[in-house]
Amino acid sequence: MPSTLWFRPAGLALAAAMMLGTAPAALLAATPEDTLVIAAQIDDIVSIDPAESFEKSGGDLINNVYDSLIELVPGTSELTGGIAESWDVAEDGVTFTFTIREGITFHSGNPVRAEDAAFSIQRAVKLDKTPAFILTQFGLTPDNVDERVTFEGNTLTILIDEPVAPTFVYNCLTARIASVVDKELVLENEVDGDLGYEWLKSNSAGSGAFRLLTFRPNESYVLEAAGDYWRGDVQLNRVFVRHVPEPATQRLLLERGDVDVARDLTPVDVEGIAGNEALKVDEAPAGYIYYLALNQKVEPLNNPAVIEAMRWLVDYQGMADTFLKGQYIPRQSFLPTGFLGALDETPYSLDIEKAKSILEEAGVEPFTAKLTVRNNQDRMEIGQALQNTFAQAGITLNLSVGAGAEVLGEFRGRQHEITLQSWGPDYPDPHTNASTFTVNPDNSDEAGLTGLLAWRTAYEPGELQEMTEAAVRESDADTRRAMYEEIQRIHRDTSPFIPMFEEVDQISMQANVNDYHPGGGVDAATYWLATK
Amino acid sequence: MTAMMTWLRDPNPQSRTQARLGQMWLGWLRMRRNPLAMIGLMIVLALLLMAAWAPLLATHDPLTQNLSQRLLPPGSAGHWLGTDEFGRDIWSRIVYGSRVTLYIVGLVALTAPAFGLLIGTVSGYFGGWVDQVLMRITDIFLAFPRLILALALVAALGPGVENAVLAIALTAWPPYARVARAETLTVRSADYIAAVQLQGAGSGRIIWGYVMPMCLPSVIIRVTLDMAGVILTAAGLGFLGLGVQPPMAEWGQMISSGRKFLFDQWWVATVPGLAIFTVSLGFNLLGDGLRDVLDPRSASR
Amino acid sequence: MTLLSVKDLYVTFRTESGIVEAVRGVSFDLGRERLGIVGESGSGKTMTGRSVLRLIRPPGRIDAVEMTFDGIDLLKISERQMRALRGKRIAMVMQDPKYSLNPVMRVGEQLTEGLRRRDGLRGAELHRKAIAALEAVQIRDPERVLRAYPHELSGGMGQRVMIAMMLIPQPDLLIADEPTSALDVTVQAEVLSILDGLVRDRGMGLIFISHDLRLVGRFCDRVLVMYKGRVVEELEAKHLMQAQHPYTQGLLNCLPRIGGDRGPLPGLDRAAAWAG
Amino acid sequence: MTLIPDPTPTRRPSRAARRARTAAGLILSLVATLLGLLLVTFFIGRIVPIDPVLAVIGERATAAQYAAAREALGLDQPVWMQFLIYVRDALTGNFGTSILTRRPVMEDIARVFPATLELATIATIFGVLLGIPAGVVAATRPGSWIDQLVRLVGLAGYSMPVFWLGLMGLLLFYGILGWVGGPGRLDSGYEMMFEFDVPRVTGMILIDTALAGKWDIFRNAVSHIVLPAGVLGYYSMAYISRMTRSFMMNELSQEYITTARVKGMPEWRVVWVHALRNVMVPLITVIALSYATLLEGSVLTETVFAWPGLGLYITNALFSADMAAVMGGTIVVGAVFVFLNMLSDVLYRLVDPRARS
Repeated sequence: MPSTLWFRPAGLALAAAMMLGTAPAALLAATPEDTLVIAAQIDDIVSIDPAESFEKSGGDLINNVYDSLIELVPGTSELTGGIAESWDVAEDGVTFTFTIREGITFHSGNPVRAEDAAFSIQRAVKLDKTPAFILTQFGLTPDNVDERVTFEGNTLTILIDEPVAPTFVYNCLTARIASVVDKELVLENEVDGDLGYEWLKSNSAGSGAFRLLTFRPNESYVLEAAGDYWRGDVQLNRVFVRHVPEPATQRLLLERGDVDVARDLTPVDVEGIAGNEALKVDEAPAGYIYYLALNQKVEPLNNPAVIEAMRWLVDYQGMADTFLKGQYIPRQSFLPTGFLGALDETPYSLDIEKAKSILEEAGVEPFTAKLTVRNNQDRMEIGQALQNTFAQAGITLNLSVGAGAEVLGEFRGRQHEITLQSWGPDYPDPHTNASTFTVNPDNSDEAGLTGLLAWRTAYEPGELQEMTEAAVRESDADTRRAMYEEIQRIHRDTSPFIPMFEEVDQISMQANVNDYHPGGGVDAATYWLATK
Repeated sequence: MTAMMTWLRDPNPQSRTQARLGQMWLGWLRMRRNPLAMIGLMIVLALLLMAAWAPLLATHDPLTQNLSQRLLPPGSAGHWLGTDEFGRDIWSRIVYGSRVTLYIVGLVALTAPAFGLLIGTVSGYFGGWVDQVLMRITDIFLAFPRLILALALVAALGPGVENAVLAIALTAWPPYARVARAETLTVRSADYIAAVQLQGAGSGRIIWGYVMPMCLPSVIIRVTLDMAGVILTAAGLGFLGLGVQPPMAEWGQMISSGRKFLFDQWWVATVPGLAIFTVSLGFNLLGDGLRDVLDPRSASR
Repeated sequence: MTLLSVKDLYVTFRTESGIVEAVRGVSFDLGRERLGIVGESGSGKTMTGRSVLRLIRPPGRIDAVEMTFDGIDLLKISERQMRALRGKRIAMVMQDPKYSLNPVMRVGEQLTEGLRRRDGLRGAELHRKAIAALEAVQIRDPERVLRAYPHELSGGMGQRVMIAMMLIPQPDLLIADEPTSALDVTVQAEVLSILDGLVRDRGMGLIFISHDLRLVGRFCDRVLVMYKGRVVEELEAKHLMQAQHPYTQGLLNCLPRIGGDRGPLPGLDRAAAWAG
Repeated sequence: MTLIPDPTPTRRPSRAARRARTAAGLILSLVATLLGLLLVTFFIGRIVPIDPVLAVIGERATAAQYAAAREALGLDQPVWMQFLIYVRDALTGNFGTSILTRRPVMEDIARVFPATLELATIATIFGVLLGIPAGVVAATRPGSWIDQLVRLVGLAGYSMPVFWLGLMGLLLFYGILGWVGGPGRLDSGYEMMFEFDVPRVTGMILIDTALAGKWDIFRNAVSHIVLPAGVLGYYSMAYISRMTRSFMMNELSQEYITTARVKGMPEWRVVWVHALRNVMVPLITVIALSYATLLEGSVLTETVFAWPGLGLYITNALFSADMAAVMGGTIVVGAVFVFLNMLSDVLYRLVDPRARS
């Protein structure tokens, strides 16, 4: 028995109190019968305009308010009809046609037409907001988009600049930027030729299962079932998403029955509610890859031996089993689970001796480097764990913690030494990650290719770049898969990127909530199937 | 000893020194009768000793991680206050954290009053438009939401212990300036200042050599009373991740990282919280006792 | 007959530097007469006056062999019974109306507080009594004064209000603690004559505390001279000039006389033995 | 963070200064202070190393998109020009558009401020109702156990990190005992009812629901505000009780107190009527000051309790480099400080007859 019994009473009272917390207490708040109440961190929402929205939480909203040309079967990465009921590509490999489903209406009552679909794509390209690259990578520009995206009757035609794997195009069209907006309603609210940009910041013009009732940035939004939905019956009348920043608070709300779903519980909280019969936890891959990027302009980080040694200095399994438990799984390649060509192998593990001998052989003296991380609990903890293991091989890491935009600014400006970053796919096609991790046409500072991770960390991908460009044109799925597998293996072993984890979404909810699809790494959340 | 005490308690002191020492002795007696102030004194002394003897008191290295020993409850073998999410010994981190706390408190206690003293004495000594301008600036800083200003400053300067100190100091100086100015106004017209002026001393020398020393005592009293506030502000900055950077142990930051374990591993956040509470209570009790002793207006009533 | 009898009164305070005795063994008797207590500041005269009302607050403490008022043992009765005596039967006028009147209460409210709370008077009756009390101290504009705040009154006016307030319940004993020393010289005489008249008319006992020996001599029947907490001399006012004690003589000599020599006033001789 | 208002209320101008102040002088100092606030906030906003453009465009943006967003934010202008534009706009009540919410900052503040006002008001009411009696009782028995207790409770309040106390309270009273409502201003169900069934008049839920007669929402709102207001109120109480004690000690040694005792007034009346009325005079400034401090102290409390008020708004903005919002919020808080100072001046005149003439 430890010699510290005297400390017990104080702790005991608190501990006893904690245990009581799991027992049903008198004052249980209940959520309204017909409403799904979700506690989530939604302060990342910058925009709710499909042409601009690019963050996770905004995607959930847009996915339920708008329909896109092509949809994913909820919970999978399988393509299914959206606004377009069928699609095809011509022999030339660049002319894509889409047949628009008849009989669907927008929330305004206007029918959904090919004209609306064409307008939506033209609008997104012309506004040229951040996610526009998903469309512009096919050669669409604000100047040519009116000619290349056309409609006739219920047929939409998109002409791209060069042949690529057709599934690549279709995958891109499931992205939220391809959501179809109500052309007439939007143009009614146009100010100074802004294509309804101001108006769509706080209003919606979709045909999805729900209409947007209220949106209070950083506080909440409420969706209301729009009526007959062409994909099936909407089960719950309302969805109420509350911004709750603290995971601990989300857990309290969930335990007290004040919310149906909590999106952001920490591993500790998930473990804490494990014994609670009234609650359950669903898991889905979140799609985010956590990686280290070593700036190749900085000595000795550009020494292959150093990079190699560092791969052996990360305690992948140790972290995943302890403070990251359940929410991060080791992943040592850049494609997340479920993507074409995704690799599950994890050849690297913590091996300090091996790392030391690699450094010794290469004649690398002990050195100090700066590790930049975002001021976020998980990342700071990963940073501290790295600090610990790196130190054992003589690499001193100084942690530099900053706000998201600050850390990002440093990375984009190529000012970092080592930075801990995460990357989520933009559309369910392997090219989304391959194109940024392995493509860097001009490694000079002046090039300013800030959108490319390879450029940001000054990495010259060499042959990998051609391999990626070839892979995106390959139309045979099996060949394409093998190409991505090879690209990832080379990248894993030679690039200055050290992929470490893939994030897993743990969604905690009341036991009576069913068919809530969080979307995972590929898609956004689907509310309309949920019941309770 | 008795002779010494009689000398100290002599109601008719023979010299300034005797009078002053006698006053201090009386103050000490008065404070010794205040049990709360004595508790405060003991807490502060304990903090000083803890910081000085940290390597002896700590049972583990505060930085060494051991993921297999993480989140052990208090009373576990070898970790009587338990371990944190990296398996680091909480007691050792608390012990080393006291150094950081003292460091911050010490630096703020040196910088903010110094700046306030400068502004206050210059303002009070010159009067006129200098006074107007400086006091207007002081007013602006007083009208500022201090906490928000400190947050914004650290956000601007970047997180880190020196920047946290700077931010706290920059928001804490105006009251000292006020106190110093008030003192200066009473000193300014004194004959001996006039005498020094007649000897041709420059304003700088007069302020530095004659005015500032007169203002020091009242400023120092204010500083003692403000200590606990500084500790809490520093902890708050640490809590928001704007203070000391990991892996160094700082109490506010320890609470912040223990926050997510609050429900299941309560000790990770509770223990540093108690440490902050105890230490700032100690400073508050001591400061309160000192105020009773040093401020004749509130004394013995 | 004896109204107040004090024997061997001690007032002590505990402080850090030990016990301080403010009053040390003071004894006197008082009938319905006017007794003056004279002494320099710190001589214990005010403490003596206040102990009669048991107004010494902790850490101060009152001890006496006897302290009776009209047959009531002031040392034994409860605080409640004491409260019944205060104001109703023993009253006190203090030095400076600027401090002794509540600055944020209208004069009327302060004046009638006792009438309302003790006697339950309300309305017209209350008003009439208040006016009468102010008229009794020769205030010409009582209506205005009732509505005024203390700071709106002159010193002399304030002290008249104070006197009126204290005399409303017709007390048997009035303690006047330096009632005029904060006032202008011209007003002093007026206030004194009002006080004099009222005390005479109503036949109450008066303890007149002052540092001004001549004034006391003019105004009182008997005089106690105090020094360092002790009574050093007690004598009839009319025999003041024949005072025996050197301290009393010293006090008398301090006073400048019109037509007297213009040399420096003699300082007070203080022999430690007097205090012994 | 520190909720300790200055023990010596240096923010309070001297009595002489008060008298000397004319209306014009007041307005002038108000303008000067606000301009100073504008300048300091603007300066801080400029030196923040966080790039606001990145907060708008996110990770994927190309260099061209970056440049376009930068221009849209007016960040391509020289700094002094930006300041002039900022001041000009601020004078017309336009503090720019928040990057985070994409709405005019003034609109945002008008929306979130009532929540903070409601919280700080209830907290101040707590602080006053508990702090004044505690301070008075302590002053009447200096050195007694009750005095020591009041002192200890007050000092404990001065020594506790507010975020800590808030978390503990939430855990105990909501998580374990279930006596109060949880984070946020209402339970989810009631929040939707409030959103759709209650007309917004003041933005303060307690008042709006009372006006609309929606007593079930009102009750729920009460259960939610009790804890955060209690936590903030504790700090307010600590401050008010200490100041009350010290003012009361001072008043109790005044001669008019003796007068009241001589008149035979019972002790409770001496203390609670005669002395307290005088104590209220300086106490008004203290209460105004503590109210202002609570507005500021709500920053961390609102974070812990997910209270959608100004404090939370400013903190969020700060961490996203949303400087327009930070500056707007800071200036509003600063203006409220100045306003409360003026208000306490006016109230002071009402309570103290000496200041009136």
